Amino acid sequence: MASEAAAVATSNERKLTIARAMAEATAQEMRTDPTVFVMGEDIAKLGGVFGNTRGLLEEFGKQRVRDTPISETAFMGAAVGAASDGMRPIVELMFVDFFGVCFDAIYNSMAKNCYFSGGEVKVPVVLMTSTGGGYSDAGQHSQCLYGTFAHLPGMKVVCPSNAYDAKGLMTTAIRDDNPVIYMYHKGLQGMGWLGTEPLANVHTPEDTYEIPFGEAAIVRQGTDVTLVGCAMGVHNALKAADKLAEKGVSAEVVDLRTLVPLDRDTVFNSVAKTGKLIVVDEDYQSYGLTGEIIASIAERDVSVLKASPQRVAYPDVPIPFARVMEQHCLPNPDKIVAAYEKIA
Amino acid sequence: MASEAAAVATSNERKLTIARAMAEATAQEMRTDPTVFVMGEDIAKLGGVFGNTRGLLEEFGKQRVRDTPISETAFMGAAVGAASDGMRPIVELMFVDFFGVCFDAIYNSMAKNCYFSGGEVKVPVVLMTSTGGGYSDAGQHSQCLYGTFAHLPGMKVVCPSNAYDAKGLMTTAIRDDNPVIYMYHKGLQGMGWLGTEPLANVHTPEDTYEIPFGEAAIVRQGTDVTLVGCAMGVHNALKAADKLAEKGVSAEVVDLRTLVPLDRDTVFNSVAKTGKLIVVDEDYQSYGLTGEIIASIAERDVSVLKASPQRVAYPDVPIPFARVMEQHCLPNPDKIVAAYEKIA
Amino acid sequence: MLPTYEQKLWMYEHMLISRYFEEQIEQIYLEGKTPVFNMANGPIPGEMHLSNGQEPTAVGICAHLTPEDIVTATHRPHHQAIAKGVDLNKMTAEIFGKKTGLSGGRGGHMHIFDPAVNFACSGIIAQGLGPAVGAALSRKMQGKEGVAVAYMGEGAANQGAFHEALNLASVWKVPVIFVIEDNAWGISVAKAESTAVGDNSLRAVGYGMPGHMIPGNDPIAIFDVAGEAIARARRGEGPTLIEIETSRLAGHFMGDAEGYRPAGELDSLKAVDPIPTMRNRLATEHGLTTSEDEAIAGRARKKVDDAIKFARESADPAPEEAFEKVFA
Amino acid sequence: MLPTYEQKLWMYEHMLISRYFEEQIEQIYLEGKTPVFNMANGPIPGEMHLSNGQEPTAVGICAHLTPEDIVTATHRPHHQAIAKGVDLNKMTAEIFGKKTGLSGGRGGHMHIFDPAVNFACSGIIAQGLGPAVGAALSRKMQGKEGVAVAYMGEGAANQGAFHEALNLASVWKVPVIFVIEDNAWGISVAKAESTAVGDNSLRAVGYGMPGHMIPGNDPIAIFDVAGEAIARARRGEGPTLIEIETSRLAGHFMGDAEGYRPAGELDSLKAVDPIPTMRNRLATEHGLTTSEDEAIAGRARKKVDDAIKFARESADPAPEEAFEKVFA
Ligand SMILES: Cc1ncc(C[n+]2csc(CCOP(=O)(O)OP(=O)(O)O)c2C)c(N)n1
Ligand SMILES: Cc1ncc(C[n+]2csc(CCOP(=O)(O)OP(=O)(O)O)c2C)c(N)n1
Ligand SMILES: [Mg+2]
Ligand SMILES: [Mg+2]
Repeated sequence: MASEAAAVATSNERKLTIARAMAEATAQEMRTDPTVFVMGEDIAKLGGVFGNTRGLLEEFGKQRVRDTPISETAFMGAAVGAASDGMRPIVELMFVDFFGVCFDAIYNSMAKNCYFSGGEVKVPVVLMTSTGGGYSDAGQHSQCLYGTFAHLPGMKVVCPSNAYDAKGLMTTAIRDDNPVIYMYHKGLQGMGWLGTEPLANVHTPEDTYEIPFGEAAIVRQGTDVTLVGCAMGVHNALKAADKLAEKGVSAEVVDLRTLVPLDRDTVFNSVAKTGKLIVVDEDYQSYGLTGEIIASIAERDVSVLKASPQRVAYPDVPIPFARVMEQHCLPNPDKIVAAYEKIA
Repeated sequence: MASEAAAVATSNERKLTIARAMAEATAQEMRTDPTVFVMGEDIAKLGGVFGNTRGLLEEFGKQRVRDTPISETAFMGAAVGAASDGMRPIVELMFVDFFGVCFDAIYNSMAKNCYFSGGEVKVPVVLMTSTGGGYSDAGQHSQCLYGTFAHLPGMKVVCPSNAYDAKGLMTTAIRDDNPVIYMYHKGLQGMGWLGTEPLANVHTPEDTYEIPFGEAAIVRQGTDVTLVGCAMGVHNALKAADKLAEKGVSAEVVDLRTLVPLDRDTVFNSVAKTGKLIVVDEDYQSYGLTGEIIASIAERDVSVLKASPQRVAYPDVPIPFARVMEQHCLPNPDKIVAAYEKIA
Repeated sequence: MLPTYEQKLWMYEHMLISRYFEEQIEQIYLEGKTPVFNMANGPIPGEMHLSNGQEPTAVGICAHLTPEDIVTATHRPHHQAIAKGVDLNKMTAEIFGKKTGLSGGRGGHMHIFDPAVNFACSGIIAQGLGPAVGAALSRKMQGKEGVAVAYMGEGAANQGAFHEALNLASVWKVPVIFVIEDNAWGISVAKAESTAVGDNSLRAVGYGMPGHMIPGNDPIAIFDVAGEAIARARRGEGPTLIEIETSRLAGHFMGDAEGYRPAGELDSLKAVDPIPTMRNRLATEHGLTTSEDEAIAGRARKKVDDAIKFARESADPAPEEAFEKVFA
Repeated sequence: MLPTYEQKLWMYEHMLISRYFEEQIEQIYLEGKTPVFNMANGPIPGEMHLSNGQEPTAVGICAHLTPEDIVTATHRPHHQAIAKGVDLNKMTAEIFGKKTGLSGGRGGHMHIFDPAVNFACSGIIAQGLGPAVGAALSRKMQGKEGVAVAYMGEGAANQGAFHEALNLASVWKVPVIFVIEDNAWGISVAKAESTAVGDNSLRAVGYGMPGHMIPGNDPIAIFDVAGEAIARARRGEGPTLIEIETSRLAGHFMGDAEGYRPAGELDSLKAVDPIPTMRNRLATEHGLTTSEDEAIAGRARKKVDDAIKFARESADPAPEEAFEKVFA
């Protein structure tokens, strides 16, 4: 198998889903740090609609694992208040699509209070939220919104592509003294009912470990083109790399892992080597991630770009329900191959 | 004087502020179309905190010019409901910074109901909102958030740089059958207490006229570098062009006028001519407007970029209150000149 | 305001249409999803929220409405749509993601829009409340007939939009009825764990409007209370809040194992299923005969079967139609 | 729970500090802004919301609080901050945008954070309500002393955050007091034009918590009611909603011409200015002498003057400090 992650996945060691990796990291931190607690809709008895809080209620009880009313503004605000008072809340926004009902509490308060207080007030919140489509959940339940969160200052933004990273990034997130938006893709969550990507389920050590923010991973080495993405984009890129390899093209795949901080160096160095760049993103194309990556390279040294950089992103349309239309819009390996062929 | 807008401004004809131009366009449409009405906080008796609804209550009465409670979710939703039922609401979000308390009603409903209904339900709302800083209103009252709105599908996004455009774009916005986010910059509004830019007050015909969306304006011709921006960015660019001219550098200035639809052709053609691109933006730098413009050019044909494109944008920090810090962060003509010198 | 026998029959028939519809959808939804349940598969992909048990809230209210009246509905919209008179063929085709669907397959089950009968719904909790106020305002401003009804679940009554919309409706005195379907659950969270008051109609006091709580999942009691409230709104006397006790006879969405439901709850709810209850009442109080009942049921079934046939036989949209209708 | 004479004197002194402070700020704010009023100019740029007239709401509540208790305040925060014991030097320096300010000049007048006394505020209406619930929850979970007080204006009571936070506080039974400063105006919009009920304390019913309306802008009445509510919260009996009738003796912000105020309103409000009222009461009820009063006033003035001196003499931040403290 081609990618490093995939290589790990084939080993005999313990594989987890991202959902279980998140829950495990959370439980481990809750065991050692009494200030960590979890709240959100359906995260207690149900264990989270996407499974990432399963088992926590049973182990930690309902004081520390709290179902909330459908009141995102109040409980996001409550996370800010509790975090400012010495707690380390992990709070779930069930679908990232719902951010519009509570974004003020997030971007204007959670993200800025550290600054407004000159660093005197720390707001260590982990905001977990599900992203992504592909299973016909339509326009209010399938968005990624990576660009929306990454655009605004004061929040770190994490988007793992596999369970190993998911666990380490979760541990780092919980220990971080800042708000961290932890965006997990439903299609990588290991929940069969969402049609999960098996390559996201990789070896995940039982012991606790951190993955530093701001360090992209080169998940496949290559020389002819750099494919950059996060979360599901990485899997699309890896599959495209396989297809390109069949054509004799050697693609390097960069998994950004965190969008804020963004590891521009790794992407730049890769593009400086390959001369070609394709950015893959399931978020809307315009004014988003793909633009940022391309601009980051071009502004640094446009001469490294030996061909016009390309984007394979979600088109600027609401996400349609019907399978044929949704699949037509989603990034996929073939589109990446086609983008390469355009600039080959 | 250098720019076209500025040239118009020096003529003897009737000059308006953007605030008055907006109010005039609104009044003219209200006279001919009984379905147009205005609502928002302090837009009736006060005439809008930023003056853009002044005189409307007196002429049209309180049925059609409605102060609202501080309930943005409800009245943005109400705009959707009224628009879907045959009205053409103009609704004000006093500061764009407040979008977080009501964004669901905007981006998930106002912007998508046309799509969700297969075009059967039209949602002709004009959402006016003030942007921008420079007068020490700090981190929750000085943002631009152009990228935030332009990133998400289903909304047109307008940001005038002068009164002539402001009036024509407002008329077009009111007549458009789609949601239009009309972002006016406080520093261009012609309200002295905000320290207004005099070059925004230009000749504005009394008769009604439309300015089509998606057509950028070349507000200054040049051959050596293309400066691209919107709203206040245009004025910074024009002033930078003056300074560059003193150094013998001929800068072309493109006023985007609308971010959605975005006139990529005009920008591309200009850069194809000049070979150099600097994008100016008062919104946060990363994952925003500057990235989109640069990527749009690079993906089309990177070879037109004879030097690394540059951005002069707001850094990725919350907007500080203290004047020295805020001014340090804001884009300005000198920063644009410096960016040029870097790639000259 | 008690229903006539005719109105009761109308309610009963629409309850049946709704229930048959959900039963059909339930079956078809599972096609392609066994043995492995994957939402992405089958003729109806995505989430599916069935309304079994909640039919009374739909018919008791909508019996008073004309196509000119406005309904903004929830993520669980089928019963509401059927009672409001949404074109069942096009709605079913929409749920199947077909080109003949209300939006050509763009919206799906949580985004049913039928402007011909002024029906809309949304997948975001409480999102329809502001729009209902706006539509009611529009009628008032245009001097046109029509009231707006905003449906929500009891879980939705804890959203900020609830507060803002009720206040605004009252301040502007517009003709809108807020209807809470209290099925006791918001996904896995019980009402008592999410709501500071047992009875949401108490909250009406905070908005200077009448509030009513209707127990018993009883279409006739709902008809009665709604009739007064809607007449009041039509008279220009402003909004009303109504909470209706109803029951969710299925999981929150299909695939929900409902491990959180107390043992026995579902059985005791099924024992008071509003459909047999209504049937018995029509039989005992009005002498509805078995053959009359069968005729009604047959019509209901046929309507549903026709709609499903229409949907099944309709073509998929072309993939590139995804790019159309973003703007009008 | 009536205040002792000592407590009354504490309240009076803090009302004076607050009023003197605002009077000084008002003057200094105008420096550099005449003849042309431009918010960007002068030693205090940006918006300025003065609290003149609203001192009772600050002292009546905060008289019961210790530094360990939490206050989340509004865009009009000076009186609240002073009563809560925020470091006046650092706060003033913050308002001047100085390096010695609470945040080194990053926040300014609408973003006063003093964790030493658990004080925070915000420029977004009703933004502090959720955080107050969270801080109260934090105390409960940590088993630590402390109640949270969330201030808001009467205009803020129509925000969705109000509804959500009150409901959540009640469901979780956390020690939080919601305090509405009803100054009758939300910028130019009168309460009656924005609010469906005359008395917001009625809304408490919808959250199963006690609600109180306190007329008369009277610090002693506020002290009384707040004392019970805070004691109740400390006993673990949950949240309370209090609405206080108060008065805005200035424009919404500086520069507001207040064309919307009915003629005479301001004069009649000034006639019942709470500060002379309190002074008279202390004199008649407790025999406060003129010289005692002057001593208090002198102390208050000195505190304010010292703070202003401190702020004026402090250095500006370095421009590039703008890039620091985005993250902890
Ligand atoms: C703003 C928002 N938050 C959360 C959700 C996820 N969600 C969908 S349905 C639901 C429960 C709704 O409960 P209720 O309002 O009682 O309606 P019911 O499902 O019982 O009909 C939740 C939390 C959502 N769609 N929108
Ligand atoms: C969410 C939001 N909407 C609007 C505003 C603009 N705004 C600032 S103060 C104010 C009026 C607030 O009125 P009230 O709550 O009564 O407080 P007061 O100013 O009277 O103290 C408004 C509308 C804001 N800051 N935040
Ligand atoms: Mg429910
Ligand atoms: Mg007020």
